[in-house]
Order: sequence, then structure tokens, then C-alpha cells
Amino acid sequence: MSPTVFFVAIVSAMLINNVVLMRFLGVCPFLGVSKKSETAIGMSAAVMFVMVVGSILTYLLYYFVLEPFEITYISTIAFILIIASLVQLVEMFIKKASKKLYKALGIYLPLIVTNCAILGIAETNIREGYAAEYGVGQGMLVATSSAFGAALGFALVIFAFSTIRERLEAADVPTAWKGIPISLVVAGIMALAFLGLEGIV
Amino acid sequence: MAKKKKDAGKLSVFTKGLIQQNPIFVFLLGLCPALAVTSSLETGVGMGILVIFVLTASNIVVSLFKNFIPEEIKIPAYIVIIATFVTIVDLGTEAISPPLYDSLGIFIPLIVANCLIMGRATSFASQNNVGRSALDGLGMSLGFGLAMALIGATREFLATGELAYGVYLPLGFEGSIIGLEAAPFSMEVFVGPAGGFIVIGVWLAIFNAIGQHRQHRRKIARDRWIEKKKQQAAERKRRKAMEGGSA
Amino acid sequence: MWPAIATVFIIIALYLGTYLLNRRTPQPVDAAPSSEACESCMNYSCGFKQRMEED
Amino acid sequence: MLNKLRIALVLLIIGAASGLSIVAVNQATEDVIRENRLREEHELYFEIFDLEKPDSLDVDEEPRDVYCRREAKGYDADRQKIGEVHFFCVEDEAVHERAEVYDGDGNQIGQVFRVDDVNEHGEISTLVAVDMNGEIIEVAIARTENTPNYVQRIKDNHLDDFIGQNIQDVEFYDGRTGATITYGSIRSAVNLTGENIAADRALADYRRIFPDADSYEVVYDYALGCIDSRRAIYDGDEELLGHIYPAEMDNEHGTIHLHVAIFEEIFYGVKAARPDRASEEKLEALEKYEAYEGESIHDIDLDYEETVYDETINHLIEQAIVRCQESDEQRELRQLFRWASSKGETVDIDEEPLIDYTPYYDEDDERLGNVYTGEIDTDPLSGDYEGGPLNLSVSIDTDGVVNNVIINSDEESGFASDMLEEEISMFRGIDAPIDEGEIDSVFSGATTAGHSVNDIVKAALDYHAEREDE
Repeated sequence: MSPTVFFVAIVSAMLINNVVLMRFLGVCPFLGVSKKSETAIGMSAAVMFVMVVGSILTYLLYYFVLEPFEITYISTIAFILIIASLVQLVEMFIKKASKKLYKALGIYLPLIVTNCAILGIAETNIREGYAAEYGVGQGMLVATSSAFGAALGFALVIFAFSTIRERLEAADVPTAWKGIPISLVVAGIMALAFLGLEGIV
Repeated sequence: MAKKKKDAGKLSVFTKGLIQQNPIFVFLLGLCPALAVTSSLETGVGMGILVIFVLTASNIVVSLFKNFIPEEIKIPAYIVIIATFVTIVDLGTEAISPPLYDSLGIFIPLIVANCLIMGRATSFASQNNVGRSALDGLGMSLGFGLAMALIGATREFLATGELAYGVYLPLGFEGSIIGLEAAPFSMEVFVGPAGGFIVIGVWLAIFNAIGQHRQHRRKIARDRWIEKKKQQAAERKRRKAMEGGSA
Repeated sequence: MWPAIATVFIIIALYLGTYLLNRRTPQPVDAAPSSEACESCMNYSCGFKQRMEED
Repeated sequence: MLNKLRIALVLLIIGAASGLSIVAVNQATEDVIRENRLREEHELYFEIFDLEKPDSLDVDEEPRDVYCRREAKGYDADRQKIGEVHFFCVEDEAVHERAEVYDGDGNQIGQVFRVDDVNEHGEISTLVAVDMNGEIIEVAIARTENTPNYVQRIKDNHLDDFIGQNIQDVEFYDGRTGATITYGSIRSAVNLTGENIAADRALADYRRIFPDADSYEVVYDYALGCIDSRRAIYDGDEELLGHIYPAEMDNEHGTIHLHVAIFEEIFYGVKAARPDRASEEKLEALEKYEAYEGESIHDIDLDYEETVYDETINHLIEQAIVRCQESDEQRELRQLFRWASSKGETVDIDEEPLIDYTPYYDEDDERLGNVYTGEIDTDPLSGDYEGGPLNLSVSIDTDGVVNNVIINSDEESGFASDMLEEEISMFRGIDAPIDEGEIDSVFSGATTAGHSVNDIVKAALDYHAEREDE
């Protein structure tokens, strides 16, 4: 298997099938924490870590526990709880390890449990059938790179969006459009722009 | 008298979720599915039905066990309850309506991450009795479903000039509500991602404008009322003074 | 049938365990994240939001 | 302590309740889901062929001799067999699978191709059902993620147009509405089915000459003349069995379509294509040549004049012999002029977009015409051309008629390039350039390239007319 597979997986998850603008995953944090660019960065960092580790864990759980026992139908509950446990562990670890890091990221971690992007990417990795295409072992690498790409895409979009919103704050917007409505339209225009990237991979 | 007041309270528990506290248009909860599965009226309604089931059921169970679950593990217990119902709904949809299951895709398992459900469990069901929680869940999820239907209908109509039914939901009959023959004027962009964002944004602005207009009118009415009261008071004063003067 | 119940059970136990462990780990002194970030967010199911409201 | 016990108790109850209810729901829905999936996959096949709706389905998914082969038998309420569907793999990657449908008595009533496509609106899976005569019985959308309204519009307005048409000769509706993308997927499914069926038919024909024929490959595609191509026939082990030259010619009795088999100067036979449709006289006329099977091509007697077909058959065999003997150089010359046997010196032209021309001569050194090469690397319409330089050879005979146009090099995208190759035949036999406005409808997918081709042809025709007049 050539390394381009990973590159393609990352680029396609980041730009072409962007989690927020194309797959509509994680719209809540996209609108919720994008008022300031600092909070956008903090959230993206937390999402990136949990998304990559979470998709590895759910992948392993699916192919080494659920599938051998033929109980794939419980994957929904299993995935959400595994991700939730992961978030708890990470939060606890950060609390103990670094005051600074906790101050920076601590607030975003509990939010991640209800961030559908994480669970959505975990589910997508299974549904895409990487394991069938590349084998379970290499499939995991591809799944991990696509999760990493998705997180990069999330970070890119949420950061760009937050900088636009900072300017929108100062802009003279009709009162009915102030806040979320105009932001959604801006997001729609961003989605149009991303539509232009379709077909590069 | 007291009974009547309580009944009115029950009704408002149900109706407040429909418009006043609409989860999508007022609280902006559950925007992921509101964007992703509303490319047509039917998928929006289908998602609404699933959420009605999950939210009502989880509200009932949470309020049933509210005294039994220790405060310390409240949140994880709720997550488990919700995840269980979502798994059940997932399997049920696949059995009852495979086309709907295919078209909603990963957004059925993602109901579990819908902030609306967790939010209602912690802020309402854990503090109210079973009946009120069930009504609250039903009302809130109906509000969600109505909003989904509105967005779905808007997008489908703009994109195709028609509103179809019977394609995804097992209704037993198929057809189109409006057939405008509007194909040459259809705007395909509205079934796509960009259209979703824009349609929700425009609806939000419309509701905001209506809200502001109402507030404005209420303010004018109140101002008038105060003005009237002032005039009345002045009138009375004058009359009193006149009476005093005449006396 | 039994593997399913056992797996669900184990995962729930794992989650409850990690949740309790995390809850019982004290926050580092004066390192509470700034509530400013929390205000800009509308996610009402967020743990912090609830804790803030409780306070 | 009490608190800990309580937490443990809650864990126990929640875990048990959650696990049990999920398992219970799964047990209740498992069979329904499996049945749903089976029905979704198979019921359509029964419906299409007007068989009764099966009450129960018996699917044998165990791999037998081929790994993706499976059989589904449908029964009515009394366990009477209604019909059978046999599924096979297809080597063509774009086609998902092929199914043969049998009625309750075990007679084959038709076949169905399932073609999966992913377009801009998502996945779409189309079934194309054809009866034993190649007539389309139904085109159905089996499963799709496309926008329901587009699908509905296609279903309502356009799918019925296919019914009754022959799969080899389908007329498509050409419209540019919002549902074009969905229709495009269906269109390509019908085309693919036609190609696959044609290939199967051709192989069946070839087996009457080479009984072990298993696959074939087009070696050379002759653009001009009545011999269509040279096809290499292989057996199951990819061993070359021989060459077949499909030949076609019109005479006063209609079109005669033959397969002539010649390999290494040995004549292997000549058979009618689609013998089920050929007239008895034609088959009889062909029988005479059975005597020469296995003989050298030089020993065949081509002077029969007994029936009305003989002249044509003799001519076609003669042509096939010419084709099998020609050298690579000759073949290249004959791409541009059917009867060319040598070419003269190349003369440079100083007139955009033409580069040079070369006169071509026949066996008697009589000039047949000139071959012009030209190159365009910008789009004549917009000025910026995406495809890169496009280099063509155009052969124009002494009467000013375009004999052929050949693409020497193009840097088009794969799709546009294929379209070009396919549609360039539009220029054969014309003596004036194609009307500008018509180019769009001719080259629907490669329009810019189409304009460039037309511009080069136009320049060549003008230049040629000037020179010939002198």
C-alpha cells in the first residue's frame, strides 16, 4: 500500500468531506465556541486529540470485540460510552499533569461528549469499510489518518469562521440578522466555497 | 380554582416547546441533524419522529428514576439511558422503514449526541414528575420535529418545486403535495450543504424579526397604557382639585 | 446474547468508573478555566455550564 | 460506604436494564431486518418480470463454483415455485452483477444487469431488465440516495420511454433539467448493459468458430472500410485461439454482417452474426465456405455467383484477407485513406492552425488526396483552453471530402478524451465544416475540444479547396 492512500484520506477528510460544512457534524460547537478565535483554537485542539484517539479506540473495539462476538448492533451505545470514558480519562490526566493545559483546554473537554463530530467520525470509519478494503491492520491506519484529517478540517473551518465572526461583531448588521442568523449565512457561503474543492481527490 | 391553574400549567409545559422555546429556532440545539437530514420534507419529519420517541422515552425514564440515581453519577446514568433508547430506535427504524434508515444514515446513532435530549434530561426531567416530564419531552420534540419539517419543506420546495411523500416513510402511497412543474426554476443548491445553512439562517432572521416586531408593539402598547394611566391620574387630580376648590 | 449484555455492562462500568475518578480528582488550585469561554457557548448540556448554574 | 453500595446497585440495574432491552429489541428486529434486506434485493426482480410476488424467499448464498454466485428461489403461499433468480459476477467493474431470471417451470425469461454508480447526489443503483430478444422490459431504480424529487421526476417521465426499445439501439431523452445527473447515471447503466450484452452475443457468435472462446480483445480498430476491427479470441487460460474480423456491408437485400476468422494465413471459417436473425438463404450461401475451413487463405475460391449474397460474401472475405496480410505501415496509411499504399513528401504549411500536409497515393500511384496535420492549444471560444494542445490529422480526398480525422495527441481529461474518440466519426464523409451551433450537441461532454477539432477541419478544407482549384 502506497503512502498516498494516507495523504488522500487526510486531504479528502479535511477539505472535500469537511466535517462541519459538508457532513454537518459538530455544528453545535462550530456555532457555540466560535465567537472568539482563542476559544476556537482551544476547542479544535481538544477535538483533534479526542477524535484521533477516540477513532482508534472505537475501531479496535469494533473489530476485536463487537465483530468477533457478532454483536455489532450495540455499536452505538458502545461507541458513545467509550468516547465519554476517554474524555473523562483525558480530563483527569490533564488535571493532574498540567495546570496550564487544564486552564487552556479543561473547559472544552466536557463539551466533547456531546460533540457529534467525534462519534460521527467513529461511525463513518466503520461504515466506510476501510477494514474490508485494506485489511484490519492497515485499515486502522487509514481510519486514523481520516480522523486526523477530519480534525484538521474542523480546526480550519472553526478558526476561519471565528475570525469572520469577530469582524461581524463590529459590522452594521440589521438587528434581526444579528448574531446567529448572519453567521449561518456566512457558514453557507463558506460551504459553497468548499463545494468548489469537490473532485480534487 | 387551584385545580384549573394546575391544568393550565400542564398545558404550557406541553406547548412551550412548540414555539416559545423551540429547540432549534430559539435554543439552537440539535443543529447537526437540522442541517444534515432536512434536504427533503420527509427525511426531516422522519428524524422528528425518531427524536419524539427518544426524548419522550428518556424523559419518562429519567424522571422515574430521579430519586434513585445518586446525584454524583447523574450525568453518566442519563447518557447510558439515552444511548440505550437510541440504539433501540436505530434497530427499530432499520426493521420498520429501511429507506428512511438508509437516508438518515449515521444521524440516527448521532441522536445520542443531540444536546437537546441531554439538556431536557438534566434541566427538566430530573426535577419534575413523570407526567410533566413526558409532556415536556413530547412538546419539545414536537417543536423539534416541526422545525425540521419547516426547514425540510423549504429546502425541498426551493430545490425542486415539489414536496414529495411516501418515498422514505412507509405510508403505503406515494405522491407529491404540490406539483408546480417548476423544474426550470429549481435551485439545486438548496439540497446541498450550503442551502441548509442559508435556509436555517433566513428562518432564524425571520423569527427574530417577528419577535422584535412583537416586542416593539408590546412596548408601544405598554407606553400607551402608561400614558393613559398618567392621563387618568392627572384627570383625577384635577377633578379632586376642582372639587376641593369648589368645596 | 450473553456477550452483548456483558459488553454493555463492562463498558457502562468503565464509563461510570472513569467518571467518578475524574469527579473525585480535585481541580488544580486557581486553575479553573475562565468562565468567559463558557458564556459564548450555548451548549446547555455541558457539564461546566451546569456547574456554573448550580453555583 | 452506603453511597458506594448505592452507586454499585445503580450500575448493576442500569447495566442490566440497558443490556437486556437492547438484546431484546435486537432479537425482535433481527429477522425482520434480514428479511427486509433480502426482499429489498430480490423482490424487484420478480416484479419486473410480472411474476407473482413471492410469499417466501429461499436464498442460497453459499458460494458454489464462483465466489459471488448465489441463487434466490421465490415461492407462493403453497410453496409452489414462482421463479428463480441466479446471480453472477461480471468482469466489467462498473457492472455490479448480472442476474438470469427463470419462471416457475425453469425457463429463462430474461436477464437483469445491476449497475451501481456514485454521482454528485450520492449512490444510485439501477436495474436494467432485458428479455431473451434483447428488448428492454424495464429500467428501475433499485436503491438511491439521490434527491427523491429528481428520482420521482425521472421515474414518472423517462423510465417508461425505455420499455420496448432494443438494448443495442436505445434512444435517449436529452434534456437539461435539474434531474440530469440522476438521468445520466441511468443512461450509463443502460449503455453498460448494452455493451455487456453485445459482448456476450459476440462471444456466442465466436464460439461457433472457436468453440473454446472465452474472451476477446480488439487489436486494431479499422476506421475505414467494411472490416470493422481485428479481434483476438482467447480461451479460458488466456491462450490466443485466433483472429476474427467482423465485417459489414450493405447490398440491395439489406445489411450483411459476418464474422471472418483468419489466423496466420489459415482460414478458420465465416459465420453470420446473430444467426437467429439471418435468412435461410444467407446461411445456405455461407455453408459453401465450410469446405475451406483449415485451408490456406490462398486456396479459397472466391468466384461463387450462385445466390444474391455470394458477391458480397466474396468481397468481405477478400477484404478480411487484405486486412490480415497488411503490414503495420500499410495499416497506418489506410487509417487515413482506405486504398492508400504510399505517401509523398511532407510539405510545411505556414498558416495557423495547420502545420503540414502529405499527399497519399494508391497502388497505381494515383493521388488519393492530402493528409493535413494541425494543432490548436487554446479554446477558440473562451481563449483559455483547459485540455492542452490538441493535434490532429485530417485526410481530404481529391473530391474535397473528409475521409477520416485522427487524434495524434491530446491532453484532455480521460472522459473528454473518450468522448472525442467516440464522436470524431461525425466528421467522416463531410465536405464542409460542421455548423458552429451544432458542435454543442455533438460533443456534449467535450465541447471545447469539439470546437478545436472543427476549426482544424475547417482550416484544412479551406486550404485544400484553394490548392485543388489551382
